[in-house]
Amino acid sequence: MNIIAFPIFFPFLLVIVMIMVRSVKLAKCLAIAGSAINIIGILLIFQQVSKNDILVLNMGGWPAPYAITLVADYLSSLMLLVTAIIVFSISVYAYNFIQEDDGNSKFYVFFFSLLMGVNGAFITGDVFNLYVWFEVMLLSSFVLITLGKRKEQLEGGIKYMALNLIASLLFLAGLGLLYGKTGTLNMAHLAQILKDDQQAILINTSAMLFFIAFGIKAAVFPVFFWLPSSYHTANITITSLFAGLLTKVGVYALIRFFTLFFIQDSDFWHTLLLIIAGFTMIIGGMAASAHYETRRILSYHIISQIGYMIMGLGIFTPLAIAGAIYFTVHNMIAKTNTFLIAGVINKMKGTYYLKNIGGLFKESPMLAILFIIPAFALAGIPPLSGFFAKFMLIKAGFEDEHYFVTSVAIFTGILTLYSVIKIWNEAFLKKHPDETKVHDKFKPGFIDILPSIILGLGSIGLGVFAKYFFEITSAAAEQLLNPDFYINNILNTVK
Amino acid sequence: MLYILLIYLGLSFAIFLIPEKFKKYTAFIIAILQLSVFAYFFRFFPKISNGEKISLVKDWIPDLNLNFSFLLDGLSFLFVLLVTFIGFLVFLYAKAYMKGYSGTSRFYFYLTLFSGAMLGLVLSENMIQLFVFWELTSVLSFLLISFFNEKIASRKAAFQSLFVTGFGGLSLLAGLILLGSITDSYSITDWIQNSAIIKTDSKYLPALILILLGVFTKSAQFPFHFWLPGAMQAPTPVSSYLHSATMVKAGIFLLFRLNPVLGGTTEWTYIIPVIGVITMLTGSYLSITQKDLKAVLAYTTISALGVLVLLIGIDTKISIKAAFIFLFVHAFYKAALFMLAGFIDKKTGTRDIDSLGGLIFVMPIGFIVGSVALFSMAGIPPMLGFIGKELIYEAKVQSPGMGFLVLILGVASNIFMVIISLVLMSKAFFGQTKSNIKQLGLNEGLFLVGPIVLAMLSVGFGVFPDLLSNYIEPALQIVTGDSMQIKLKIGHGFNEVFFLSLFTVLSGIIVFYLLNKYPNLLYNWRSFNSKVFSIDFADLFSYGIASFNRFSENNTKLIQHGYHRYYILTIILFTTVLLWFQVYITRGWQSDMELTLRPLYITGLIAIIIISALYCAFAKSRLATIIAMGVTGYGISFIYLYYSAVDLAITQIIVETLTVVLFVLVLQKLPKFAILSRLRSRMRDAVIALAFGSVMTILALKAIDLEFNRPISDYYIENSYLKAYGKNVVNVILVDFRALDTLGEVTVLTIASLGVFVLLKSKKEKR
Amino acid sequence: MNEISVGIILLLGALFILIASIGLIRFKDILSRMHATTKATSFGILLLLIAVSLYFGTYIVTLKSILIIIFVYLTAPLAAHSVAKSFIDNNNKTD
Amino acid sequence: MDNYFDILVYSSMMVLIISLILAFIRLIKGPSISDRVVSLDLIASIIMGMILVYTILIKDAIYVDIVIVISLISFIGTVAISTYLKQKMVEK
Amino acid sequence: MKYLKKPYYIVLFMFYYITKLIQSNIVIAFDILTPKMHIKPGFIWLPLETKSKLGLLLLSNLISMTPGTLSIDYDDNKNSLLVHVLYNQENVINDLRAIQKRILKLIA
Amino acid sequence: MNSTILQISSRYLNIILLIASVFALIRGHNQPGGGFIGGLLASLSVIFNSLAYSPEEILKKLRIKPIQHIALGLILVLLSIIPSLLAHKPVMHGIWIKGSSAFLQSVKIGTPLLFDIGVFFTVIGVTLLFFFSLLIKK
Amino acid sequence: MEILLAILTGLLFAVGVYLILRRSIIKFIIGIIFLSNATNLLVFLSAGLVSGKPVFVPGGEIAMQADPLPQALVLTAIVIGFGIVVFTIALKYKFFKTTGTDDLDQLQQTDK
Repeated sequence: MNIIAFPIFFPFLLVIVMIMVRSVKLAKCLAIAGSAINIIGILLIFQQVSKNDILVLNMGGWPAPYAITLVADYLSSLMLLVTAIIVFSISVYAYNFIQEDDGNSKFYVFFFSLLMGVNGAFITGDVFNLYVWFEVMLLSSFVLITLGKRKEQLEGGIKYMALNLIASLLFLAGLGLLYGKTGTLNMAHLAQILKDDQQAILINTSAMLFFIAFGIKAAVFPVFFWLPSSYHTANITITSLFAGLLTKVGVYALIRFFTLFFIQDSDFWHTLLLIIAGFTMIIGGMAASAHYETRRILSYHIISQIGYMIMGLGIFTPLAIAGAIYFTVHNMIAKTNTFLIAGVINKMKGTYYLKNIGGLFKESPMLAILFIIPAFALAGIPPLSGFFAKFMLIKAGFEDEHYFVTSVAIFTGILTLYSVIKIWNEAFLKKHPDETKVHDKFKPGFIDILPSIILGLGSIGLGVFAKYFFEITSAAAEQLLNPDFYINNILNTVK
Repeated sequence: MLYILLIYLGLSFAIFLIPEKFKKYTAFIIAILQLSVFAYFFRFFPKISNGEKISLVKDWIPDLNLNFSFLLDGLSFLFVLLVTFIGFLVFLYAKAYMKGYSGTSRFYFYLTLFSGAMLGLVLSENMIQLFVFWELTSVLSFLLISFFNEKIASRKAAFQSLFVTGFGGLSLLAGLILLGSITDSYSITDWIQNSAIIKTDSKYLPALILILLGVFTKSAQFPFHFWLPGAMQAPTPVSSYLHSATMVKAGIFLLFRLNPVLGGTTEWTYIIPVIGVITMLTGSYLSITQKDLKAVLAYTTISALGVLVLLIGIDTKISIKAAFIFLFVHAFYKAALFMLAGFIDKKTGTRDIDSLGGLIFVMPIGFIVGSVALFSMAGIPPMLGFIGKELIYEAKVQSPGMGFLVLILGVASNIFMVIISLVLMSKAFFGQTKSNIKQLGLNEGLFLVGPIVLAMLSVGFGVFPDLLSNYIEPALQIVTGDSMQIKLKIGHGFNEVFFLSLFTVLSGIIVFYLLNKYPNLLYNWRSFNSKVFSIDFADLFSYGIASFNRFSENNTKLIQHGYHRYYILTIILFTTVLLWFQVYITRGWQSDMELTLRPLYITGLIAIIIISALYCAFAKSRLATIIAMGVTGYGISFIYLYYSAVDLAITQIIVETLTVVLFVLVLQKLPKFAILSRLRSRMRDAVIALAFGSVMTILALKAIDLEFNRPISDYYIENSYLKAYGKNVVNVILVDFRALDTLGEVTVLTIASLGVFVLLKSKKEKR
Repeated sequence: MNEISVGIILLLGALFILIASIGLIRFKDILSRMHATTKATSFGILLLLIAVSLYFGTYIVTLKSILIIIFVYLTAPLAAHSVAKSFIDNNNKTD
Repeated sequence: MDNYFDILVYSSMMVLIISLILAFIRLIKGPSISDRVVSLDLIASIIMGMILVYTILIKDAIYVDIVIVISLISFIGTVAISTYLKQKMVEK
Repeated sequence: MKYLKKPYYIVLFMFYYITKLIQSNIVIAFDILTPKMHIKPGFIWLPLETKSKLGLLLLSNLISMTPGTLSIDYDDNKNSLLVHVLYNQENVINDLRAIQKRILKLIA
Repeated sequence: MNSTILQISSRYLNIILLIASVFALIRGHNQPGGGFIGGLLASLSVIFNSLAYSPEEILKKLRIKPIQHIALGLILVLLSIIPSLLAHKPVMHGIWIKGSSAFLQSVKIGTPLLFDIGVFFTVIGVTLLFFFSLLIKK
Repeated sequence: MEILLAILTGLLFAVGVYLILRRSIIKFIIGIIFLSNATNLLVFLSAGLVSGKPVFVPGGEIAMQADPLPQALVLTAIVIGFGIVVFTIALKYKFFKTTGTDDLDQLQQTDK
């Protein structure tokens, strides 16, 4: 059972090691090895979960609602696995892309503490513990975003920090209010208490605080500002790490909370979620089509795609939840990949501005193929992963008769396609606008595109083996929509 | 069938593996594959003509009703033959055409994959699977159009086509899912069985419109037709394969497929023919004034597609029959013409019809083939086109409802067709040679293989139409639902249809004669057209995209304006509004707490904290602000202390002191406060702050008041000493009961400190 | 009776602190104010501590009280010194 | 008897509160930074006093520990601010 | 004898210190509470006779705690202590000298 | 600050603060205190020292550098979970040394204490790193 | 007393919000400190208040004692908040050193 603690303690060990390692080269190698081991460990967890459906560990051996409980159900372990894969790819990518002024070996301290925070957030079954992991994640990301110390990084860092700090404080406030009302912090226990209570509408205020806090983290519509103004400032390795992981943790928390215990006033919540999802999708999509800088386009994409996940949660049928999870997984992989490729492009051309780059198709057809896989996956072109996710969501939307928001989702699909094709057209197909200016030619080596290959295969695999992933996600959705299973397994009280 | 598709997939990737030596045989290999697939399917003909259906189902995601489900019936059989046979010819042609371009492997890769996708599309029984192939063809079409990627026009055209078809694809998906949600299945067989239910369902109309959007975009119907002329930027094999014979017919195929499910309703018979007619007329009318050879062909293709849509929309047996015939007619002559056009392009180096001429001497075989195809297009006997046209007229004459108007417009459109055929023929083949003729080497024969075969087919089926009718019958049965004998012959006797045909040809010739006699007429016509139809749809599209871009740019600037304070303001306002809303909802709640001021010293302390906090907010001196902040912190720590939290109070005091110390020490390096905002904005902020603060007060009161459950901390108090051997319960919670929190906290601190260290470390110095 | 005396000492201590704060208000310049705060406050704390240790009467509390007294008498002059020094250095009022 | 004692304790608490308010007034008024620093120092001492009185009020000696901590650290803040003032001058 | 002397001095010193303390507090209380201010602030340089660090510390502490004086600065070159006095009179400096003597005796 | 008086006093205050911090750490399980408070107190002693002298000097004098403190602390924290793993108990289960002698009965030693010590060192390192990073000029 | 404390909490929130809406970054940081204090107080407050009964075993009746859990939570939150605030200060310091401005409104580079 102790294996569940692995995703927390192993990165912790790596953090310590990285603090002490001075040689940059050694740190890089250790990081790759470490993240590979991380994948193995998490695969073990995943295997155990698929055998037992759910794994529970009470830290310190204290009984359930009193100890901090670590829970790995399908959703958690799936997220863990995807995270591990992404982290591995990025640690490979970082080998060449983390430069002298980006903190060198110290980079890995924050890298792995971020991993620790993300893993912890996915695996914990305790509200306050979740807060702690959020903070770990948050602070790591603060540091990572400012690592190069360039002016715009500091500026983006301040914005990022300010808005996220507010989120954390709101989270803490909501948590305090929740504890004041229910007297417990264990998620399963909370669910049990709130399930029977008639006055449960009174917890709506704390639910609201949680909602806004997670909403800020997940970058939903009226509160997403931090994302576009900061993501594009950091080193591309870091940006792609963030793109893959950070907002998704917010989405994960929303899914967890609003399926497990904030299920009382569902009419209100689901309407709110759907409204917000609609706006998030459309605004993100529109903003993405307005920009001409790769990273910004991709950043706005993140927002627009968060909308889909929220929409899945708002529709709240098993299929919709499964779709949301599917979408999250797909998005994590594809999004990271596009950012990684944007980084390679930047290294080849020295800029992210689409107007100043071109001719990449000729220069590196391999890169073109690698780009078009995640790009089309994002646009939802079959048979890549995005199609199935969108398909599930749209199907669920129509079946549950949410025509409006579903139409918005479809329309956003076109916007996504538009902006993706824009990048493709401008960066790959177009001739280089300024042929005379000879940039010191950087040819992406194998190690630079290896991560993209891994993730691209992931995107394809999610599409080709959609059956298995669908089974996993629908099992996860099943578990989420039957909180009793979760509650009983943790509290060991079978009523 | 699945294996065949896999073969396509495998082969397309294998193209990259073919060694350099054998690269030049790539096209042959694929052509042979196409031919053998054609032969493979052809074997099924006896079964198909018996009305049998061959199907194959492989599980994919059964829970989502998604399966790999293939169906070979009359309809798909027909299309399979078309796809593979023309594919065969096109690859042969491409072998000749693509010589000398770089990236041929890529080209063949796309094209092979496309054939596979197209086959998959027509063989699909599951509609979502069909959609998958549908999107694949769109994507491949995009890639093929943008094959000459360094030309801006081809990039633009590719983008246009992908955007339009992508848009259509998504709405198609939506429509299919809507339909699927009625029957809870995506199998066309199930749909046909439940068609009565579907037609009466309230989701029928939206689903129909969405699906038609998909069909119309794919098949280049008005007003989405503009992408097709643009797509002529693709290499010519692509034009002749995708954009005349197969891909654009995917929409037609889908209409055939769905006819039994959705057809026959008023909506169906009104929407589709109207669009079809408009498209037909627009296409043929605009084709006359084009200069580019391929553009002319593209517009006639649009017109032909319009005809097909119109015929399916009329939805009578005869019209469906006509549609099938015309499908073949068009495929044969148009593919041939495109190939020829490519050949001419290669030969002369231009596609401008005004600068062509006298090609009859250069390529006599080409002339023969070309005139056969053009006659077929014009509907002159004994070509297959004639039979097609006859049938179309017949269908139109018999069409219910608005038959008369349709007929007139149809005739007009056909007159244009005749004219354009004659124009093309005269301009290209007769007159004087105006351009340099290039010698293309030994492969010239290869260019003509395809056109020759197709032209022969046009003639052959024209003379012996019964050969064709055998193949059409099963398909017709699938679409219309009952079997019927098709009798095709050249002459129908002297009925109204014949006179119509005669009239069409004659008036076409007359107009052509006039045009020839007064060359100015054509130019005037052109300028007239360019004035009247100055709104080019492609430009309109670009304009639309641009203005949308501008709109979203402005919008983005409005939202992501860069004023950090307003971001925070938005968040706070959002939070406040939602929280007040919740408070309003639960306004029935009442507190039984009383306002007491006892003990007085705490009240006094609170007063001081409040004053110092307020002072902090408005003070002008930085240090004073920080000192006041320290006072607030000390005050709060006393409150903690008063309410029994000893460790907490100590920590608060130390942390407060440390914060003050660090703050003050850094302060010397920071600037002075400046009052930067105006009074009004400060007032606004104060109001917002108060709104937020007050709602938090209410929440706090509510939280104190409500208690659903006895806190879990009793357990901690009970067991702290017994099991964890510590008397200080808070500390025991920190290091034992909830040690993981502390672990996280320590990590946070570590990161923060290392972060500060990395942030402030100067670059050279290394510690 | 013992309790009453404890109370009186307590009050006395509090009063000394009050005196210090009155002095803080009344004196005209910073250095004079500092005279008031360092001496009277420390003395007030001293009295309060005596009261506390008398009240509880256990060794531990008495020991702690003595410790605090030493701390206060060690640190209060230091604090005053540093403030005064910075003030003097800032304003060059030495002569 | 007990009553008198309580009155004494409460009144000393009130006296402390009053002095807290007075010190606070100086903190807000304080023309120079040094005044504020001095008053912060005083406030820390007053808080110490309040804790001591409170210890007697609830008859629990555990709070004496906090007084130790405050006595140890409060002056560090004062010293730090003085250092700041000094350095500011040096930079000028 | 020497070892006995020291505790004796310490005790003596303590007493002295405490008396000074009480005295100073009463003085300052009186001064604060009476409406009229008697103060006449000023500065004095007190030359030191020892270089012992402990001695310096004790001295400055004590000066701060005795009535009307507050040690401000120590000058290394002059080896003297800057003292702020509330009542600028002649005998102040003599008082301070006396205190210094006692401390010297203590740490010697 | 560069004041002789402060410098002299810092020597004595240092010792007092350090002793207090160790006390706070050890008693933490039973009385107010613990790793955090102890660590903060200990680091305050160094901070006071560097206010009296100068941060650069003190950093040079420190035998264990702040980052090493952090590493040490974190390693101790990590070590504290190993006994529970060896004993096949859930992670972070407190393992106590149970002795029969009166001393061991009164002073309980176990992994939570080790954990607390780890926290103590980490907090020292963290606070000092904050302080020195912010104050030391190039 | 709870009502007063709730008002105090609300007021601290208000002050914090007001301060983070200022243009000066220093004020912003102070605002964050206030908000974090307010939040801590809120957590502490909403768990219920028991005066003068610190939780040390052996204590009196459990029902009479203060709730130790929120104390532990707030303690954790305080320390985390401390770390964050110091990092913010450092960030601000570095930002000022690089750009020489304290005005939040001049932070528009990254949104263009």
